[in-house]
Amino acid sequence: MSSQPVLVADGVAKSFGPVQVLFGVDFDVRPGEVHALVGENGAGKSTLMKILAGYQPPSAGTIRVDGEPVHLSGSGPAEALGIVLIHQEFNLAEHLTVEENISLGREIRRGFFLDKPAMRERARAALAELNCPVDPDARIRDLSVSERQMVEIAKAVSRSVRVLIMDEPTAVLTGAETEVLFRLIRRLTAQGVGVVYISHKLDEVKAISDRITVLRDGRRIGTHPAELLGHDDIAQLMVGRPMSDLFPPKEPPPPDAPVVLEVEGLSVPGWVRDASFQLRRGEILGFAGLVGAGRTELMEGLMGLRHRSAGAIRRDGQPLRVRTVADAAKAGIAYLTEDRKGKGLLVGKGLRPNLTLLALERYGRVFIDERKEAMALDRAIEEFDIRLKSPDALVGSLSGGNQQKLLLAKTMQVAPQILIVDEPTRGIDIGTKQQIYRFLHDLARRGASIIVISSEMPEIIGLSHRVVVMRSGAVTGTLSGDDIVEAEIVRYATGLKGLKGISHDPVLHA
Amino acid sequence: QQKVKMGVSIPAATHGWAGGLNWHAQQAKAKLEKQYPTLEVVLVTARDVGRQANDLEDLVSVRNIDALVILPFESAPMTDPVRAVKQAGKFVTVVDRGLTDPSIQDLYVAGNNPEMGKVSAQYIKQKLGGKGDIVVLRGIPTVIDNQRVDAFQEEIKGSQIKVLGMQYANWNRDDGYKVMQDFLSRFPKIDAVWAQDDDIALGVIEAVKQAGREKEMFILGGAGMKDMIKRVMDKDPLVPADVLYPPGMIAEAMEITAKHLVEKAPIKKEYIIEATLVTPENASKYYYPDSPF
Amino acid sequence: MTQSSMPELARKPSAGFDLKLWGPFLALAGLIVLGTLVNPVFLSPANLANVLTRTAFTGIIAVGATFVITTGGIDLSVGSLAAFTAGVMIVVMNALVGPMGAGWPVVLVGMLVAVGLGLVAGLVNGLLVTKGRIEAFIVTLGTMGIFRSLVTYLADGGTLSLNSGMRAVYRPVYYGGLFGIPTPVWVFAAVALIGAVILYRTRFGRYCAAIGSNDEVARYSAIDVDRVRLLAFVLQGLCVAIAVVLYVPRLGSASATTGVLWELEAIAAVIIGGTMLKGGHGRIWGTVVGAVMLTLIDNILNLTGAISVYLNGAIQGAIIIVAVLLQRGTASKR
Amino acid sequence: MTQSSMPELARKPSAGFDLKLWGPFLALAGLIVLGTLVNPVFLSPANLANVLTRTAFTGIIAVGATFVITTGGIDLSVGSLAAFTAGVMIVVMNALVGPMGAGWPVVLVGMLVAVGLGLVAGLVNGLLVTKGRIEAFIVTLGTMGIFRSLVTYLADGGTLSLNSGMRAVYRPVYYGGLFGIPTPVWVFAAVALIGAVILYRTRFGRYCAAIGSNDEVARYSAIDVDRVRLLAFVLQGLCVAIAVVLYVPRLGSASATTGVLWELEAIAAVIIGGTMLKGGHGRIWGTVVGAVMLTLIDNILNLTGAISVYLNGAIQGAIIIVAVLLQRGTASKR
Ligand SMILES: Nc1ncnc2c1ncn2[C@@H]1O[C@H](COP(=O)(O)OP(=O)(O)OP(=O)(O)O)[C@@H](O)[C@H]1O
Ligand SMILES: Nc1ncnc2c1ncn2[C@@H]1O[C@H](COP(=O)(O)OP(=O)(O)OP(=O)(O)O)[C@@H](O)[C@H]1O
Ligand SMILES: O[C@@H]1[C@@H](O)[C@H](O)OC[C@H]1O
Ligand SMILES: [Mg+2]
Ligand SMILES: [Mg+2]
Repeated sequence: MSSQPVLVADGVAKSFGPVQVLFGVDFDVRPGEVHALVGENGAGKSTLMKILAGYQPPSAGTIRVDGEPVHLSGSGPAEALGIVLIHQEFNLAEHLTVEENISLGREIRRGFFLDKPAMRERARAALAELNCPVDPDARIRDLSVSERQMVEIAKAVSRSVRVLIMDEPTAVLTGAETEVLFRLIRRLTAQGVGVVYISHKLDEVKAISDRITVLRDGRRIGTHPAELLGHDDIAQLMVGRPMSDLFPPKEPPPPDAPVVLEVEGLSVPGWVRDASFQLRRGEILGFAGLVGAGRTELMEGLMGLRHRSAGAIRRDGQPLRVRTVADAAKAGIAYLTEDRKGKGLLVGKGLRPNLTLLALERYGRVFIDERKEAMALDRAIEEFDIRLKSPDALVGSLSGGNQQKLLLAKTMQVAPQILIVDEPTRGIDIGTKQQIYRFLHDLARRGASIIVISSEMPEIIGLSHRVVVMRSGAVTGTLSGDDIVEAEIVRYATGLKGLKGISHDPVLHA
Repeated sequence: QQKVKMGVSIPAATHGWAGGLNWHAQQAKAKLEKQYPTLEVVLVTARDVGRQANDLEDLVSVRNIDALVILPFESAPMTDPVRAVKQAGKFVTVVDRGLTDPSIQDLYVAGNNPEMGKVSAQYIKQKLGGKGDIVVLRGIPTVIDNQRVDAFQEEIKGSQIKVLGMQYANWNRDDGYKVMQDFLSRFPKIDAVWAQDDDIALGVIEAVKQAGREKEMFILGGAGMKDMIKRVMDKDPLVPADVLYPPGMIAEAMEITAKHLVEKAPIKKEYIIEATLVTPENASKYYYPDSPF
Repeated sequence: MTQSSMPELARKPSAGFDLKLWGPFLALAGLIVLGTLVNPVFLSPANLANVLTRTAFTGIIAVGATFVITTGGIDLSVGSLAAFTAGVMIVVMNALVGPMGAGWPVVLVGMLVAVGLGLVAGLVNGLLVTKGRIEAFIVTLGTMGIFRSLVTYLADGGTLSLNSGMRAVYRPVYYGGLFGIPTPVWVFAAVALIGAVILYRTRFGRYCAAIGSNDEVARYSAIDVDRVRLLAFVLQGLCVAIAVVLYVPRLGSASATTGVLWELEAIAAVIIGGTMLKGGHGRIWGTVVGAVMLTLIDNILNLTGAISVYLNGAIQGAIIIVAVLLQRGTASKR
Repeated sequence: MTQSSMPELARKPSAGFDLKLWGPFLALAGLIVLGTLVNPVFLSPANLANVLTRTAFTGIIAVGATFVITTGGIDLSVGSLAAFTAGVMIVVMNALVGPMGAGWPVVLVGMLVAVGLGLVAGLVNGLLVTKGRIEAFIVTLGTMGIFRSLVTYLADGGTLSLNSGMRAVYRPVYYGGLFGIPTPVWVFAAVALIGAVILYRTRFGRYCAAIGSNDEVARYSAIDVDRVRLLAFVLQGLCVAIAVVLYVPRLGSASATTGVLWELEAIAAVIIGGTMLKGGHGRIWGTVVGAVMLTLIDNILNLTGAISVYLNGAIQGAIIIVAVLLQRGTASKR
C-alpha cells in the first residue's frame, strides 16, 4: 500500500466560465488499491475524474503519472497511459451494437479490415466476466439502463488499464450484479490496477475501498484509511452534519385501506408475462428483482409506454384505459423513469422547461406563464435541494445527482395520487436520499400510493410496506411485514422460491 | 394491321414556353391519331438532358418506335443519343434546337434564334431612333440564350444604344419581376427593355407599373404568348411589339413527320419558322385565345 | 434542507454579448453595409421596401418551416404546394367571377380556398409522417412531385392567369400598403410575430422543441408527439397558404415554375437563422433575418454591374458561407 | 452468482424476418412486378441494362452520400460539382488534343483531373464544415451555387462540348461493356461493393456511424471526429468524380444545367434505402436499391402511355411514398 502513486492530482482547480467547481484538490491513486471518492451531489467528483482521465483540462494544478507531470489532451492520451474512466452518464453510441461500442476507438484489425469475430469474442468475454447475458450484436438503444451500465463496465475493463476510474458504476445495479463487479475489482487490484470508486452507497464504499477521500463543495475535506471510518462518519464528513436514521419509521396503511390500483394479468410481449398486483391507498409497494426481471417494462406497460398484449387495469375499482402517459396522468398516475438522460430530461435545455414539461397545462391554457414557472422552479430547487451554480444552466451541466432531483421534481409537478418511481435515488447523495425517503413517506402518509422499483435492497426494505418480487418477467412472490428481509427477497428473485410463472398475488388473495 | 409508331420527346412543361410546347404536342397527338388510325404517337417529356437521353433509349428499345420527333433539351449533349436512334434505323425529326451534327436528322423544323435576337435589336434600334439606354433580361444560361443575345449585340453594334445592365431572369415571371425592380432602382432612366421572352416580359411589366415608370420605356418580349399578342393588338404603349418564336412548331413537325410516315409523302429537309415581328397591324393573325400559352 | 449557497457566483455566465444569439443580426448588418458600399441606392426606401416585400413569400413560408424543423422534421413540398394552391385559387376565382362578379367576395372565397388547401395539404404530409411512419424527407419529396404535377395539369402545362377584372380588385393586397409600408411586409411581420409568440410562449411551441431535442423524453412527458408533429405540418401548410394569398395578386398567375426551389430557400433561411437542422431548437427571429439576408444578397448583386452575370451564383454562395462563417466562427471562439 | 436465464421469454421479439432490413428490397421487388405488368418488355435484358446503366451516375454519387449522411452531414453540392467537374474535364481534354492527339492518354489525364477536382472540392466542403464549424447544409448550399456558377462561366453560359475525336476514343467507357454488362454498371457495382466494405468492414466506416450517432461519444473514444467527417466529404467528392468520368462519354458535354437536382436524387436514394437522415446508421445496399428504384419509376412510366404527361411527377411521387409506406409500415407493425 505504500507504493508510489500511479496517478496524482496536485492542487487541481476547475472553473466553467465564471463558475469555479474545484478548488485546489489533491488526490492520488496507488497501484492495487481501491480509493473511494465520496461527497454530496455537485461536490465535484465527476469533474475531478474527468480531469484525471483527460476529458477536461484543469484550470489550474498538475496531473502526474508515475511522478511525471502530463498534459492529457483528450481521452486518447490518457487511455494510452492506462487511465480509463467509466462515466457516470452513459457514454455509448445508441445506434451502434454492444460490440461496436466496446471496441470503439480500439478496433481489432486484420490488415486493413476489421476483425469482427475477434472483436465479438472480446466483447463476449468481457460481458461473460460480468455474468451479463447481453448479445454483443444487440443495439444499445434496445438495452435497459442496467444492461447499458454493464456494457460500460465491460468496455472499460476490456482495455489495458492501470487506473480504472468508476463514477457510480452501481447506481443502477442490484446487489447481485454489484457482487460480480466487486469480484472483478478485487481481481484487478490483485493485478496491481489502481481503482477509483465513486458511489453514494456507503456500504459498498466501506466494503470495497482501502482509502476514502471526501469532497465537499469542490474542496477536499480529508483522506482516511477505510477501516478507520464508519458508515456514519463518512456520511457526516460528506454532509457536514451528523446523520440521523436514513429511513423514517414505517407507517403501513390500515388493512382496510381501499385498493386504488389493481393490475391483473398484464403482459408486455418479450418482457412481462401475466403480472398482477394491487396497490392500496397510503401504501408504499416495493418492486424487487434482478437486473432484467422486467419491473421497468411492467410499469412502462402499465403507463401505456409499451405495447401490452394483455391485462386489465382498475383504478379505485373502475376499469381504466391507459393508452398514453397523458391518460395515466389524468387518472393521477405518474411514472419516474430509470433512464434519466434518454427518457427523463432534455439535457440540452434549461431547468425551467424541463421541470414543467410533464405538467405544462398547469402553467397556462394557451400562453405559458413563465413567472409561475420560475416560481415553481424556485420551489423545486428548495424542496429537492437541487444545487446549481447558475439558474440558466443547461440540465446537461448539472451533476448527476442534481439531475435526478430535478427529474423527481418534474414528476411531482402533476401531484400524482399514484406515484411510480423507478430507481428514484439513482446517483443521489446520502443526505438528499434521506430527504427523499422522508418525502415519499410523507406523501404516502397523506394518502398517496407509491410504487418503488429499486436496485438498492436497503431502500426496498427500508421503505416498503409490501414488496413484490419479480423474476424473468413474472411476479414470483409478494412479501409483507417481517418477511421483508433481504434473504427472502433474494430467494424469490433468483428462483429458489416461488413457482416460475406464478402470477397471482398470494398475500392479497389469502 | 401493323401500327406505325411515332415517338415524340420534348422537355417537360417547366416554364411558360415549354408549357405551350407540351400543349401543342398533345393537341397534335390527338389530332393525328384521329386522322391516321394506323398511327400511334408516344409522347414523353423530360426534365433534364439525362432523362431525355433515357427517354430515347426507352422509346427505341421498349416502345419500338418507327420515327422520332425531338425537341432537344440542349443541342450538344443530345446529339449522340439522337444519333443512336438514327443508327437504330429510325426516321429522325429535330425541332428548334439543332444538333451539333445536322447530318443525323432527316427533317429539321425550327425557329431561328439568332434571327430572333437580330429582329429584336432592329426593332429597338428603329423605335429608339438609334440612341438610348436599355436593359436586357436573359433566359437560362444555354446555347439558345447565347445565340439570341450574341445576335442582338452584334446588331446594335455601331448604334448609340447602350446596354446598361444584363441579368439572367431564367425565362421566369418572378425572376423577371425581381430583376426589373432592381434595374429600376439602379437606373434612373431606361428607354427600353429587351426581355427576350414573354414570361419574363410579364414580370417586367408589373415591376415597371409598380414603379410608375410606364411612360418612360417600352418592353420587347418574345415567343408569341397570347397575352402579349393581345396587348400588341390592343396597342398597349408599353408593349408595342413582340417577336415570334412559336411553341406550336412542335405540332408542325409532328404533322409533317406523320404525313411522311403514313402517306410516304415527300418532304423538304428543312422548315424554318421565321422570327416574325408582331405589330398591331398583323397581331390578329397570331392570336390563339384557346392555347394555354 | 440545506440551501444551495453559492453567493460568490455571478448569475449569468455569459454576462456580455451573446454572439451565438446575435450572429445572424450582425451578419445582416454586414450585408447592409456591403449593399450601401456597392450602390447608395440600396438604402433608398423604395429599394428596402422592394426587398422586404420580396422576402415576404419565402419568409412567411420559412416561419412555418421553423416549426417543422424544430420538431426534427423537414418539408420539401412547400414550393410546389404554393404553386398548386395559387393555381387552384386562380381557377376558383375565375370560375366565380361569372356568377358573383369581380369583387371582394370572390377574393375572400379565393383566400378561404387557399387556406383550406394549405391546411389539408399540411394535414396529409403530417399524417403520412406520423401515422405512416415515413421519414418527412421522403413524404414531402413525394408530395412535392405530386403538387407540382397537379398544378401543371391544372394549367395544361401553361400558365393560369387571373381574370383581369379580378386582378384589379385584388392588386392592392400586394401593391398597396399602410403608412408607406407594403401590405406583404405587414403580413410578414404579423406572421413572424405570431410565430414567435407560438414558438416561445405556448405549450405547442415548447412541445415542438422538446420533441425535436428528444422525442422519447417528450413521450414520457405525456406529450402527444404525433399530434404536435402533425400540427407543425399543418401550420406549415397554413403559412404556405398565406404566402400564396400575397403572391397571387403580384403577377396574377401560377404555372409549373411558380415557387420552384422555395423549399430550399425557406430551409436555408431557417438554418442561417440559427435553428438546428436536427431539431430541438427553433429561432423565429433568426429565420426572419435569414430570409431577409437571402433576398438582400440577390438584390445587392442586381445593384452592381461589376461582376460577370455568370458568376452571380458564386458570389451568392460565397456570401452565404462567409456571413455564416463570421457569425458562427466568432461565436465559437468565445 | 446465478446466470440470469430467461428461457420462457423470447429475448428477441424480431426473431423472424427483419422487414426493416429487407423493406427496400421488397419495395424493389414490388416495382419490378409492377413494371412487368405494365409491359412485359420491361424484363428484357436490354431494358434492364439500360435502367442499371442510368442508375450508375446518381447511384455512385449516392454511395458517397451514404457516408456523409451517416456521419450526420449532408451534401447539397454534388450536382453542381458534377457539372463543374465535367466542364473542367472537357476543357482540359480539348486543350490536350492539340499537343497530345486524340487518344487514351488524354482521357486518362482528363480522368485524373476529374478525380483531383472531386477530391479538392470534397476537401473544401469538409474543411468548411469541420474547421469552419458551419452546418454542412449551409456550406454545401454555398458551394452548390459556386460550382454551378463556375461551370456557367466556363461554358460562357452555353455548353462545353468534347472534341469529336476525343469522343470517339472515350465513348466505350459509357457505351462499351464486358460479358454483356455495360461498363457503368460494372463501375457502379464496384463502387457499391467498395463502399460496403469501407462502411461495414473498416474502422473509418464504423467511425462514421459512431459520429452520426453521437459525436461526443466518438470524441470521448479518442476518434478524430473532424478527420472522419472531412474524409466522408472527400469520399463524396471522389464518388462525384467517378460518376462524371462515366457521364462525360455519354453526352460529351457539360453546361449550366448538367446535374441539376442530382443532390436531391442522391439523398432520396440514400433515405429510401434506410439510412437515417440524422445520421448514425448507414446502409450501402439500401442506397443502391433506392437509386435503382428511382430510375425504375421513370422507366416504368415510359413503358406505359396511359397517363397524361403532366401527371408523371404525381405518379412518381405517389409511388415513392407508397413503396416506402409499404416497406416501413409493415416493419413497424411487427
Ligand atoms: N460542463 C459544465 N458546465 C458548467 N457547470 C458544470 C459543468 N460540468 C459540471 N458542472 C458543475 O460542476 C459542479 C460539480 O459537478 P460534478 O458533476 O463534478 O458533481 P458530482 O460530485 O459528480 O455530483 P454527483 O454526485 O451528483 O454526480 C456542479 O455544480 C455542476 O453543475
Ligand atoms: N429471456 C431473456 N433472456 C435474456 N435477457 C432478458 C430476457 N428477458 C428480459 N431480459 C433482460 O431484461 C431486461 C428487462 O429490463 P430491465 O433490466 O429494465 O428490468 P428491470 O426489472 O426493470 O431491471 P432493472 O433493475 O435493470 O431496471 C431486458 O433489457 C433484457 O436484457
Ligand atoms: O424555353 C424557351 C423559351 O422560353 C424561349 O422563349 O424560347 C426558346 C425556348 O426554348
Ligand atoms: Mg457525478
Ligand atoms: Mg429497470
